[in-house]
Amino acid sequence: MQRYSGFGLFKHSLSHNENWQRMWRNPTPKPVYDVIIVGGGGHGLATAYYLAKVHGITNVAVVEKGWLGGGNTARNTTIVRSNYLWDESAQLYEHAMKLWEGLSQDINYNVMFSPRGVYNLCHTLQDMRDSERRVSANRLNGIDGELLDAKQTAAEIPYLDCSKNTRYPVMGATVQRRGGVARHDAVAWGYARAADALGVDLIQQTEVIGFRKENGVVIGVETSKGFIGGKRVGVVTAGNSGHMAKLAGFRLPLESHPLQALVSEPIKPIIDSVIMSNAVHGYISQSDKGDLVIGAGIDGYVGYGQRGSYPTIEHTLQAIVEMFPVLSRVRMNRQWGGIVDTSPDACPIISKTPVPNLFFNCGWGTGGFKATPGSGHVFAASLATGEMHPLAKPFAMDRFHSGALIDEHGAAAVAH
Amino acid sequence: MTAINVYQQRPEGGKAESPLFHAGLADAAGKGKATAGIQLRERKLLGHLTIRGDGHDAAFAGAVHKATGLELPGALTLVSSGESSLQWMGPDEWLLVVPGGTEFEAEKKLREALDGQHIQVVNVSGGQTILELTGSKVRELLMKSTSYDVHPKNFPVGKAVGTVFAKSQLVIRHTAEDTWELLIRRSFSDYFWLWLQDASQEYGLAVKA
Amino acid sequence: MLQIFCPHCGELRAEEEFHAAGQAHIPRPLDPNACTDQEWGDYLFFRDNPRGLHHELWIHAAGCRQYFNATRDTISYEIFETYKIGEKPSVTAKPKAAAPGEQA
Amino acid sequence: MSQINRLSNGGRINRNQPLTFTFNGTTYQGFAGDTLAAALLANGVDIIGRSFKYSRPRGIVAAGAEEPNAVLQIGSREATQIPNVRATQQALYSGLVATSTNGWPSVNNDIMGILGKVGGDMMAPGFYYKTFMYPQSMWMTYEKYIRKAAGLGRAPKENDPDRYDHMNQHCDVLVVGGGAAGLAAALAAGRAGARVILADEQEEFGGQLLDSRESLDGRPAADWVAKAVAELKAMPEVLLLPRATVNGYHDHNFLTIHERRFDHLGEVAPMGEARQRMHRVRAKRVVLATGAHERPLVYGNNDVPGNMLAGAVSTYIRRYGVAPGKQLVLSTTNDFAYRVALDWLEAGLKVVAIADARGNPRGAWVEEARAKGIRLLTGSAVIETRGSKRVSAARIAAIDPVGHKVTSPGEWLECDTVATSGGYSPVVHLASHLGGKPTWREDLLAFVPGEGFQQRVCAGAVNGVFQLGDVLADGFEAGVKAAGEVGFAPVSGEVPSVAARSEDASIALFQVPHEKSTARGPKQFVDLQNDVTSAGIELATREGFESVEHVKRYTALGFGTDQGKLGNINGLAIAARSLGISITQMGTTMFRPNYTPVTFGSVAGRNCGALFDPVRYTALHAWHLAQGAEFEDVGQWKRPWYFPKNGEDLHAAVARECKAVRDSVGLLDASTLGKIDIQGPDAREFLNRVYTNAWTKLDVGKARYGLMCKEDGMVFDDGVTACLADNHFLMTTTTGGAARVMQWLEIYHQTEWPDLKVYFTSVTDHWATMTLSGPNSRKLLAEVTDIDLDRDGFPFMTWKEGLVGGVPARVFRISFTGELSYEINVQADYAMGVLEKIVAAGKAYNLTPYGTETMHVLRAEKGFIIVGQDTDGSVTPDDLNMGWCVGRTKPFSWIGWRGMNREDCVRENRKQLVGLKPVDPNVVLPEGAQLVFDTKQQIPMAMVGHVTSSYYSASLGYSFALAMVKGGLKRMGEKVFAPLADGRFVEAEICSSVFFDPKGEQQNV
Repeated sequence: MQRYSGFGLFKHSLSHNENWQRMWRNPTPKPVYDVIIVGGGGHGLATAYYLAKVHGITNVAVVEKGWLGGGNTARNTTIVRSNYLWDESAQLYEHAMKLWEGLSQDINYNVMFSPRGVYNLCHTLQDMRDSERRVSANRLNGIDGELLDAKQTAAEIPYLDCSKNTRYPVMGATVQRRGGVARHDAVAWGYARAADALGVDLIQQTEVIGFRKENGVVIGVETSKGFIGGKRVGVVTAGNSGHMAKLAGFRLPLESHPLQALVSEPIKPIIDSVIMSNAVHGYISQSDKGDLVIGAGIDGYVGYGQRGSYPTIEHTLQAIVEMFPVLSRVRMNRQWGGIVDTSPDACPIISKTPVPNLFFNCGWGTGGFKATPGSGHVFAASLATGEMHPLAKPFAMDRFHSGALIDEHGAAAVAH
Repeated sequence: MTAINVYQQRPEGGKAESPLFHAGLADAAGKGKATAGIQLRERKLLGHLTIRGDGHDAAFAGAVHKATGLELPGALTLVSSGESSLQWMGPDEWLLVVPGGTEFEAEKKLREALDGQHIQVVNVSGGQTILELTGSKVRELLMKSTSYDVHPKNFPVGKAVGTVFAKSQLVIRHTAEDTWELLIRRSFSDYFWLWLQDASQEYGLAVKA
Repeated sequence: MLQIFCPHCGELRAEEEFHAAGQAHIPRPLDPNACTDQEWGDYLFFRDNPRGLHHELWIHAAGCRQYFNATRDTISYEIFETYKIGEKPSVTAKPKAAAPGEQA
Repeated sequence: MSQINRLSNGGRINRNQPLTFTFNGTTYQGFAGDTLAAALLANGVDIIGRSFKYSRPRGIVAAGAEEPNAVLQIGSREATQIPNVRATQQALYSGLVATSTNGWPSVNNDIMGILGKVGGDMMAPGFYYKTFMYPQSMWMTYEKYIRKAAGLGRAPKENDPDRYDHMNQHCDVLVVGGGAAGLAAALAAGRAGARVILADEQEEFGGQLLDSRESLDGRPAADWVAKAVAELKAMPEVLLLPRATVNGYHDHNFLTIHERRFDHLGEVAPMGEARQRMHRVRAKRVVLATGAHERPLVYGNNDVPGNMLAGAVSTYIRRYGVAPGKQLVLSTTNDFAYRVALDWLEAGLKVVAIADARGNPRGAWVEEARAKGIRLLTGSAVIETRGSKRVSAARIAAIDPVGHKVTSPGEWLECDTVATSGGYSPVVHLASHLGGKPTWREDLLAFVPGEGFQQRVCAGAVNGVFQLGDVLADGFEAGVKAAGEVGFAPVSGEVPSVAARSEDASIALFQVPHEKSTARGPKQFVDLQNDVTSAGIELATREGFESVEHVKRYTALGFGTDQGKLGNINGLAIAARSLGISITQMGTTMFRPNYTPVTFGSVAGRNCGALFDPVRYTALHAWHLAQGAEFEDVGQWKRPWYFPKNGEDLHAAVARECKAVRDSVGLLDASTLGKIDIQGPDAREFLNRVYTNAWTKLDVGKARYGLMCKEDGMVFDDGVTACLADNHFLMTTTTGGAARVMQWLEIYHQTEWPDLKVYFTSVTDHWATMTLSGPNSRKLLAEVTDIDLDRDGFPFMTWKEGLVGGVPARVFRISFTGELSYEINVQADYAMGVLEKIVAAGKAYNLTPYGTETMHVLRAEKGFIIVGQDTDGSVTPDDLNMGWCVGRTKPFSWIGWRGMNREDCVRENRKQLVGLKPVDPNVVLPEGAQLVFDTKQQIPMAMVGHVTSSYYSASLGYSFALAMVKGGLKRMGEKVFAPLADGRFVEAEICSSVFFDPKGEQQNV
């Protein structure tokens, strides 16, 4: 792998950038792999990378029906935080957070992880109670978190309307200062490049259309370009997980819903952190290019169209203007939708399945991006050993039968 | 009638405050411009009864007719006679509006006529009110507020629909060419009043007594 | 914004008047106490979540407040029919070839 | 103030109405009818801004929505600043203040520009992914500087004084675009009698007809436009919307139109008017007549000011009477662009040369140019231009027929304007918003709309039809078709005649070749706003970015405010060539709303501030206001939170209110609780199924508390339900849960148990509810009622009818405070009168109004839960120690029973609701605080529960709390600790959750 650095950049500029190498190969699939990852999004690519890097398993294929990082990885609002309520999810997301903090150096690719602070606004007394509960839990779990009152909130977030004139006046906020944003595409590309360098085959434009089983045990995947053998198969296909499960012969406790987002035209920096509000239902940050990046709500019906309902966009911008009235003259440039696989408790499913050697990592709903490194790391460990990583264990599918749900609807931010 | 608890809920006389009492409509009445595109009047303190029953059952329709003198209306329609009106609200639900103070009599009549049938009659008079809008710009005002098509081709006189309005819900009734009624819930009435004032700014709004 | 035909009002109405209520035709087990945890969990949480034709439950919340069913394509969002509770869907296979537009 | 580039005649401007404006602090003059861009060009302003990455000087390129450079800040005062206005779409008004958005100290002399020149090659696509990584701690510092360069314009720092609104529209046919095709379609549909909306983004209808060289019916095309518009205006069912951009095409033929009602008159709307309006349109059919955007050619230094789109130059000359230079060079691949040379010549200016990439063009306009003596170089193109702040010369050279190689050294020609045309790209944006993939047509060298879940007809240039006569015919046909499909038979009317014009096919040329390799030659810009070059695109493909989306994302191609209108096709053609694949294989990126950006304000409409969300008030709200209440938001309701007196804070007021209730009597407005009237012979059975407890034996006249669970066995609402008659019940729900419970009852009734004879009707708003609570409540009530309040005749958990304050009332003797309490329900219209009588009588008893906070304290002292505060959706009745409320033997398996018996719900050591008594009676535990058993442990600590409710009790004289604690019910007397943020541990003893009057004597007095 060609190492990236400031000096390298200078050197290449002297040769007019004509000598940069490919970031990843375009390999022909081998007949059989130790592990096949279905889905070349951030989670799948991270899984492949950690399989190779941590577990030394390099005979790995990532099979992607479109282009790398082309699903929710390319469509999310890039927020990274770990301030979840329950121990199980807090530990999983904090595991991811720790990996984020050294990720650029680890994979020699600047993913622009920028811990500029994530604020969750409180507008009601119950918001304040819930926030105290969450921050208190975070602190005892070793995760940074502070609860601010209205005055502190106003002081820390310029232009936020903290007056009494709003419909739901701001009463306070929580802040996780280690939280922030990262560059979503770079995460996929960085993991892809690093995994490829360790020998992982990234197979794009190849759709999985079935799972081949022998004696009930999965032995590979049927694809649009033929059969690929695999000793273990990990499926990481987010919104399409339900479809994959159907191909494998079982159902999941998931529904795939459209989740929308939008960006403004680029404007001079005005929002320096990530600000989220459950009660008025919107969240916002600003990219390094100057676009305001705004998350909209989720639509109430199953939808695979990567587009959602217009009223959802209206409600979101009403919320943004309610929070930041100075933004009403700014323009929305572009809106789009992702397909989020929502689970009943707003927590992921990282699990064995009824089919031996077939593993699923799904159900991240609206919270997938922030977990990318952690998700890949624990899923890689599970695929490497065949036994679920301790952090993944509570997220097994059987919780939907036993009732041991981990209800994170509150902490999953904008009430989806 | 022991199966159901029915009683006169309205006092004789006494202080009554309609949902928009505190909006000061009475003070504003007559003070707006004569040229205002929207004229608004609260048809307040009427008797409102929700009637539930099986619309497919001729006995039900017949009994309602007998008690009210009104034909049971079908989907999205409103029939009226004098001060009373009967509106379809859903496949098993109608709203009877009668002059204020007569709702108890009306309920008793209905219960008598419907005796033996599985029905519900509920006095909801205190919970809702009717805003009557007239004027040349009412349609525009409605278009600002609801995604339902209020063009006369789609919304002729005599039609009534429950729909979204601003960020809430209400029932729109088209009662005469330039006259529309909004049936609103008491607790939302200040919100709708504020909305209507705001949305009619460019047309002018006059309150009628 | 979808446009949905309410089988009770007999009209097309804007999606804002409705709420989606999930997959249709999932009857409550007649004897819940006879269900194993597995069966009860399946009833509570496990769904078809199909890419394509979907029978789903909606309520005309701002209108007649009635629940009804719809057969909808989850990719094209085309609604093929709506029908009252207790009725069976008449569209159970996609009437036309798979539509474009799913990809980014 | 001379307009050096203004032609002495021509244009659709009003020369009798001069308008003064400023740009970057200098005052200029233009005319009514100008766009800001036209006025700037008229005044000879070359540099309009600096580019994003390299800070190169940039000028106006286009005349419409595709303009990438002239993106300006507008506004004369802070609150009305408007960022990122395209000068080409902004009508000039008197007093307009515009500034460039980049460039320091000025756009003409910019320091960053030097950096751009020397460091250009270090800023290739993706350079930031490859550096700024070391050391890890430095990224935030690097990023601080990167962010300094971010953004174009700026948001105002003061709140917007303007209003915005929405207008819901319904039509048979929506025609998008008011050019030749759109006007024709609207005429056809309108004549047929359809409800038609015609929307166009420009100041006036007509599109290209307004600057066309061609004539209709033998007269200037603009004359026909006026006639057509007049005919449309006379049709009652036709709505004409100029300055209105159809910006989004959503599912089921729902489209949004962004209408700028006052932007052409100033930066703020007149009083009472909405500055902009979003039309939310449901169209049975849509005619897309969105036209085409001209494609520029990509050649060396094609970004120097003076390089422009050919059609734009024509537009400025013919529509605005402005020639943006003196000496023109045209580089083209097609006939249509020749009009610019002819227009330029007719304006009395010099056409230096035309370079035509084709070998032997012979169309009518080509011949006309030849005939007029214009120098024509065929098989050639402009290879590069020269000039720092304005083009000074262009090099034209011969190229091979496929456009891959320069075949002669060519010659440098002095000029100040280079107009280029590489062909025309149909505006397929809206046609693709639902995911429809545009189709590449090699015969047209253009993408045309593909299939896409839209009930639409495309007409004119967007459809790949370019000749004016064909465009009109296509438009009329589309209008007939669209109206016909929704039931309107065509009605004939006048159709203008057009003289045919011979035209030769154009040739494919995107990136003009250079002798040097792309990486080493002069920069060729593909996307001007984002400084994306052809070298950058080639680099992306070299590094393995092969999908069009990857190329876009890696290079930022098409990411700008113009969304790639100018550059995308060239960019993907260059990428395809670099990868050795066809343009069809390459495909386009996804088109998403918006076509052009729309203000947040217009999307939000008037739903902001007080109208952001409905506010619900009770019938007694005015009285609460008069008492000086502070309010709490509970759902959409405003409920009195507490009633401060004489500057009391929350705690003082609550202590006083609590004491008043415990000592004498208090008054609470409980009207917000959900109330549902339930009638029918099966009402009781229904209650048995939806409540956890049993209802079979509740007698008429009595009331009972009930819990509701979802099928998972988790508590989701509670309340008291009274039996009014055998088949008649009144259910109460929580304030926040009212609508939810109602819908929940309906779904079970409608879908699961339609056979049960029962009806539900919400009466929440019908009844106003006043609660009198406290030992003196009976005495007080007795003074205003005719109901016999005898202790035994009207016992706890029963209700009676009678007059209260002269008004018929239902009075429920139930209690949420543990004190003797009466809930008085009257028809809401009469509540204020009743209240006034109670208050008057209450003076003798120190009747004290109390709010939700006091209610919370009093109920917590009794251990009564608040659903949503003490529960969180993961709590069963047993967890709440409310097993007494679970009908374990009810015959029907009611909702929640099976769920609460799942493996995890019956395990040992679940969290259970208990009371907590802080060891220090003056310390109030924070609500939400987590609890631990062992303070000695390291982080992460084992958390065993959390505080759900916590108060200081004036009547008890100590602080107390309710909490969920692991196995708490078996740990009575044990200690738990709440570790606080400041490092302290608050120690508390686990105790019963009932603190006050555990035997319940007070409420039974």
